[in-house]
Amino acid sequence: MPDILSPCAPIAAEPCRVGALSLAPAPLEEMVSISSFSNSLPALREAVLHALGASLPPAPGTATRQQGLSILWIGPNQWLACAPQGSGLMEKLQVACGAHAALTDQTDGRVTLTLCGPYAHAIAAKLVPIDLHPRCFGLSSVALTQAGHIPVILMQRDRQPAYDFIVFRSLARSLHHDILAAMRGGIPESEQN
Amino acid sequence: MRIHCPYCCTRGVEEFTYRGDATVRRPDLDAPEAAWVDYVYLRDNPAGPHAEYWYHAAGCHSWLVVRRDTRTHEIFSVQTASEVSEA
Amino acid sequence: MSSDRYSFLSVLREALRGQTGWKPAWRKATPQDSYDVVIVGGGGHGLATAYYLARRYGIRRVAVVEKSWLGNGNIGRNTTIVRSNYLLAGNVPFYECSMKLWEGLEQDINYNAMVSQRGVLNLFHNDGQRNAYTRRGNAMRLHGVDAQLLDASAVRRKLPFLDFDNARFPIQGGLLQQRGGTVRHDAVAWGYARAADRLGVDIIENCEVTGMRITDGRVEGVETTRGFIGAKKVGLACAGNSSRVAALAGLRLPIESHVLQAFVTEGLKPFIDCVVTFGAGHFYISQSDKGGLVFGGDIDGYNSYAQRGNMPVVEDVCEGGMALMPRIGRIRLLRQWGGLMDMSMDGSPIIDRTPVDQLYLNAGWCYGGFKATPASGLCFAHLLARDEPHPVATAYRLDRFARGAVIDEKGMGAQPNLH
Amino acid sequence: MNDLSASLPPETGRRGKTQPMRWARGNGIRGDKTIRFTFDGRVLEAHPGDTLASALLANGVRLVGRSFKYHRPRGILSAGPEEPNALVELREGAQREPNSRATVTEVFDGLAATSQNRWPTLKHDMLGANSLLAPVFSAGFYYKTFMWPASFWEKVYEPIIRRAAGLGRAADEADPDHYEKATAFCDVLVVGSGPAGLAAARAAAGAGARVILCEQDSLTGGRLRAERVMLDDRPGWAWAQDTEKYLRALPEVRIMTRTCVFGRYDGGCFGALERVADHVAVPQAGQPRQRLWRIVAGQCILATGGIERPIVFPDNDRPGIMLAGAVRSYVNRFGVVPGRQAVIYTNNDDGLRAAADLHDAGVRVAAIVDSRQPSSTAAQAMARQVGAALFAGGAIAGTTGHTGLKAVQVRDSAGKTRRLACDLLAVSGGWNPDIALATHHRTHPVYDDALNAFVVSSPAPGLHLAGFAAGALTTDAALAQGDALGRAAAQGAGSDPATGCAMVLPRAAEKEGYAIAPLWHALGRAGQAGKAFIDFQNDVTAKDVSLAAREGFWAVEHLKRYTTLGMATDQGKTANVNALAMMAWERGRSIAQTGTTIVRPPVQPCAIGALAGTHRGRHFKPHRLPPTHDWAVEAGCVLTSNGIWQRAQWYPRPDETSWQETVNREVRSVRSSVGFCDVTTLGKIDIQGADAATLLERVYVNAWRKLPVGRARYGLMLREDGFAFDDGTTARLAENHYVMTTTTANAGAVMRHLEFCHQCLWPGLDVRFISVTDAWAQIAVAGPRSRDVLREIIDESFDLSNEAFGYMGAANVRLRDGVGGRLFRLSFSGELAYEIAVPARYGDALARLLMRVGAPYGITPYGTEALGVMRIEKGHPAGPELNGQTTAHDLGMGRMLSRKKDFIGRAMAQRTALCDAARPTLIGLKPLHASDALVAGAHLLPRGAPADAASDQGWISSSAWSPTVESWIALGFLSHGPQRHGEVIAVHNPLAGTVIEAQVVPPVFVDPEGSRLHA
Repeated sequence: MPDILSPCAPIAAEPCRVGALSLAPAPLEEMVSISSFSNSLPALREAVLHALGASLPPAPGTATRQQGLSILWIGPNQWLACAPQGSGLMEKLQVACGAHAALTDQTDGRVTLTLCGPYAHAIAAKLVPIDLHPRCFGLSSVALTQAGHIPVILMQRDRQPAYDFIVFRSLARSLHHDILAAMRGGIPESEQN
Repeated sequence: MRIHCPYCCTRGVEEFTYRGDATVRRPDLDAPEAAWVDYVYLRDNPAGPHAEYWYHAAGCHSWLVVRRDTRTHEIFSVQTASEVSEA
Repeated sequence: MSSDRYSFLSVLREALRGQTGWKPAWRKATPQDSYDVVIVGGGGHGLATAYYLARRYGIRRVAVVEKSWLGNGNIGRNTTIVRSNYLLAGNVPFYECSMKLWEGLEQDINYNAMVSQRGVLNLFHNDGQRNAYTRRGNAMRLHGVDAQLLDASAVRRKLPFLDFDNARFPIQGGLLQQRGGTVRHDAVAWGYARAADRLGVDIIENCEVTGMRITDGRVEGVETTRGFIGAKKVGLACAGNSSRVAALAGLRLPIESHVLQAFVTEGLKPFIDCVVTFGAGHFYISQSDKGGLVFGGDIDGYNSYAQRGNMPVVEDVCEGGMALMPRIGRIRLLRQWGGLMDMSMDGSPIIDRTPVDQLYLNAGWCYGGFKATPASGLCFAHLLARDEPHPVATAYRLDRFARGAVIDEKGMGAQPNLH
Repeated sequence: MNDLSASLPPETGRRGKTQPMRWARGNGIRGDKTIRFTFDGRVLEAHPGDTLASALLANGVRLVGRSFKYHRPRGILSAGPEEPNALVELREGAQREPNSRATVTEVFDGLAATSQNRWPTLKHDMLGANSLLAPVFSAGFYYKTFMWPASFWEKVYEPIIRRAAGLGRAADEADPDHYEKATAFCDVLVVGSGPAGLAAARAAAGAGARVILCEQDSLTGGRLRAERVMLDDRPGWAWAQDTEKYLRALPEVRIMTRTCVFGRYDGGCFGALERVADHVAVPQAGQPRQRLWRIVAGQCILATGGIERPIVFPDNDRPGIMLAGAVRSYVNRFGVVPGRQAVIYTNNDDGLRAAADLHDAGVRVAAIVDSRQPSSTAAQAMARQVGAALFAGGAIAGTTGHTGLKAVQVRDSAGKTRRLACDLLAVSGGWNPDIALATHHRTHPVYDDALNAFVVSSPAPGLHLAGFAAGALTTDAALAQGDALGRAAAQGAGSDPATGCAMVLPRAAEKEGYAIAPLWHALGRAGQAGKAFIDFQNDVTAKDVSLAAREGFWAVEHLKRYTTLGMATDQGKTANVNALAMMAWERGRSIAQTGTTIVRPPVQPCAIGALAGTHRGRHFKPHRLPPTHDWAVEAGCVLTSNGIWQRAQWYPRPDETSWQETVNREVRSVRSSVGFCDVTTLGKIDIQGADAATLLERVYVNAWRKLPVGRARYGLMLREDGFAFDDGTTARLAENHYVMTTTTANAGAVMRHLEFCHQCLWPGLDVRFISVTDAWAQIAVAGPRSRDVLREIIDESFDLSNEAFGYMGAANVRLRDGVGGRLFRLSFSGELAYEIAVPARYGDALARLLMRVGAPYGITPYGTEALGVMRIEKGHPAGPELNGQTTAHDLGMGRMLSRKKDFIGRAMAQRTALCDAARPTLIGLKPLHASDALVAGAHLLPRGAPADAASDQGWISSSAWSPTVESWIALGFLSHGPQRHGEVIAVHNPLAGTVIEAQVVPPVFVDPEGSRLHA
């Protein structure tokens, strides 16, 4: 009987709450980075659409999201596809677009921490130095930036602002600490006019 | 200082890493040693407009060529480095 | 009778008559037609060069031309630290020469620049850093320079208020150079200016060099905003503006100009008695005789002639400060400023001839020019007078980059912003 | 919170015994509530809304501090952040806050304030005797003396000077409070909430802009609260309150009170400090004391108002001498009268208004000394209105009262002097626009002769000045200018000009005249008699400026540096213009010709803790945790930081008494059986693309094209200057797919380098990189039994035999339970060894599994220390050798440099000095006596050579006790090293005072033939 390796998450699954704000790791998703080879972009777009039924987001700083699948822009000609566990994301992509793009499994490389609750944007503004005003950063917007000292991919998950902080696995605990500290610091008075 | 990344929009300078003069061109292997010394060591270092490499380290990992006034820190233009080297 | 020699007695005498007998610290000279040597740059290095030319080499037909007010460059905007705790053989004798000149400076120039040898302590936080400091300390000792390696408990006895118990990167010890310390920076400029002036050197302020007159590859003088000034030899000591001035002679240098910020707090009753550098972040600090904490960190890291920096570095430096000494949290930063650093490609300076005959270069001091001021002046004067490098500055040649004989203390390579 | 007086009862405030100088309710005071605070231990009462200064004045306290040099008794000069005199220590213990300005400190119940820079008490300060030495203590006297004998400076003079240095005392303990940072964005930032600022914010918001309005004060309104301006028949402050309320209701307006915009940086960045909890006794749990804001603004309107100038005359520093505008602020906003009998000294009409305010507050105004000759009609009218004597063309020639003003000497226009008893002298030398933020980009201000002040004539793009900051002299003008600039700024930031709806501006009832006639040196030389202070805190007097002029310190920067003018905590806000006017007069030049210094950030002093923010103590830098972290901690490891990674350093057992014993055991276990170590921290970069091999060829010195799939190779990278940069192994997983490893320290730098090579040098190459460092838990399993252990883990279909999977093999594998992973046959220890990589989530379980299945073999987890010992034993260079100063030749890898291709660093590596055979080159060292410790950092000298630099031939880079060799061993660099194997040299460690002898050996101590590796 072989030994069974049981997976281990870097952050406990229970959400942390401060007032009405909550911070919790998102369930583990399959993640694959897709990086288009030279002159392969049109073919890649088509192949991804065909394989996943979703298109690569058309512009930088955005994500396509549908039915549990999301594809985030993470750099020029580079995307991060995320799907629930058991979707066979890598296999599907390999078959459809292995020739058009470098595909790299990032399932274990990244952890998603979700911050939600009233004034989540005011808490996020303590962490990331980007403009979160709906005019600049709305539903499914994506930004690669840094939360304090920690590089993150930030995505707005809900219209009532909720944010996914996608972080390198090894830094998840430090980021969790920092977000929690920001939550405990309270909502700035000037946000609550 | 804020730099307009062509992909990520305008971001604070703390997201970027600097690497000097972007007008220097890597010589061919058989170029005379003087050309290599020039490339690796000598700089115009102008007081005024300066084309320089910046890397969006905390963002999209693009190398950029930023034209900036070294006296005022005013930024005139930003292009991706690959765009510039391919031009 | 006027008081020209400074002494306790002259101060007392002047106190009795309302301080009315003092003469100007230096004459406001107007340019003559020509000089034996024209030094471009009225900062610490230029003024020291003029002083040693006159004093040690007997060359007194010397002018120092300064584009704005005397001491407006880095001599007037540094963090006042002096030390000779270098690693590499090309550097140690030079900086030790400088340290010895500091030790006798005040009697030499009759000006109290408040040379305070209160010690410079470089902290280390891991084995790798300890080993590197051991190597450096031993190099210093082999060169006859004082150095001590302190363990964590010795550091704690000396500076009990550092963060020893709650630190991200605990302090393991430090390399102490007790003879290092601080010097009142402006006084160095004024003292050298006054001493050089008394030896006949013309100090010409508000006189910007706008061109070089070069005939057949030989420099004949400088064009300035106050007219042409002829010179048998021209020496450039322009720090952050070196590339600009060298360009007037058609030269490109292995130098980038960068901004380095420095900071001072409100005055406090003294509690930091030495210079401390943090090994796990960008932060160093000392406390001035007025009580202000004087501190700094890394350069901003991009080419700049703006003499001012940006906020990320302020935050980074203060973060380092809090990590090292968390009791300074409620102490207030009073002023920040920026200087132009002539960052060379290997982090070490250049004192050498240039391809233009009779044109000499003193540049590439990075952020360490202040401590070098006396030796830089002496060695540059030696080079100008004798046309050969001073024995302690033989490594500072311009052709070392082509030869590969770089003097790279930090091992960062040809990336000035990383030195 | 911001509507304080609305809740006030209509009757005038109490005038009880405890606050004898409180005359009425002020527009910013909640008189219905009383709070208590202490000053130098004395319990006093105040009201919410008070500053410490107003509360002290309300209680009749005039003596508040001592000056820096002469320890002169000082009171309260101003009512704002420009205060030079009234500095105190706030709170106690770890929260002690020195040099705090009483004028901007909000009083809260329980506040403890203490005077500073005095001994033993504020009233009787021994160092007050310094005043007697003033003739000696002239500007810069210390440059001229204390030089003899040379050794006395540090030992005698400096300690004395340092004892007198500084003002307040820093806290003795770590700051216990929190700080945090946040970023905010807006189209238009308005700094200051006086009439101009409020009008600007309203107009900009009305035009559709996102607006941030910052006010350093706790209340909006600016001078509208200090003065009694009526706007459309209502008090100005009430209009401010209404406007604030209106603005707060707008969704795109953010109003930040208690927030000082302290600096303007490049690209529309501003630094602002919010005092979140300084006005309460204790912050709420988790709440920061202060919050640093980085504000990014498209446009900025500076409506920062002005700062009043004192007048320079003998003994102008006594407690009770105040700026006229400050007096008005105390009377109107705080309901406090700073004296019972006042004299006004002014050179302008604005200063006169203090007379009316005082008069209406019941203070007797004895005289108005108006330096103008003739005085204005306004002055005449005011004198009549308040019943004061008017001295047109008069001057104040001196004052009396040691710890508080008792009388002034008034000299009339005929030169006759008389004594006037008074306890309050309100002075106005005119106003300086507060343009500090406009000059942070080194914009030089210009002198405006009409205004008699420095202004900014051409502000930077996107920067506007409004109100008095721009020289607008009346409330109406300030409102109109703010309104117009608010709209203009909104448009400048991209708002549609059509959206701006016109708003009606209120009108001021009063015609506010200014009519200033400059007064810099009223008494000429006579005015310099005694001590006529210019910089109050640093005790710079008119005489000091004269001395600076005499000694040639004419340039304003020289003046400042020589006299210390403007270098105190107030940065000369009230002093600078008076000083350079004095210098101009001394030299017979105009103020414009004399010029001014530029102001540097911060506008107001900022706590270092706030600038540092949340990342403190153990959270100074993030912790990167490898996937086996929790297991390793559970296993009792000692952690160490490797950069920001936390790694297991060793795993002590209870019976072990020293770390050395532990490490020895770990090494022996690996060498004799098997051990494992988490090596996830090494950088791992996934490289794919048709040109992947080409790129590797160009970044590594050695050849890559022919590396077969399923194999790994060691590679060395140089920098372009020819020195070694990084090393590691790269494995070919498929035709166009590689995984590169880098050192832990350089992972980020290598990624940046690869991207540079690709994007800047060879953008045509079809290759893609992404970091997979975190995706894989990579564990080294090393030792002669490592294959046996892996056989228990790896699916049995995979052939682990040496023949099938030899040294430098690389393969995708499945573990027995189906988890997919990668297996590399790499060895850092020199033993038969593997690195097994599994998806990071299984790293923890893999460690536990290895412990279980390896138990029969005595498997031992080992940490970075044993790893280091074994790599030294095997002679692998690491960080201490790859220190950026060494070449491939130095590292003994010269032969790796390919001659068949271009690669980064090839050309420069051929320079003469880099090929010099005398360069120190990698060697091994063994002491003649095995127990003689070789210390990294020791230097290598020929045996018998003098211990000096001339004999120095190298150094030790890494050393360890080798339990395998049972001796100390070391790696080092030695001149002509490889030719000197066998030579005995002296290892000098002067820092420790030791010299030992060691033999130079090849840098491999264990298994030089590599038979274990290939087993």
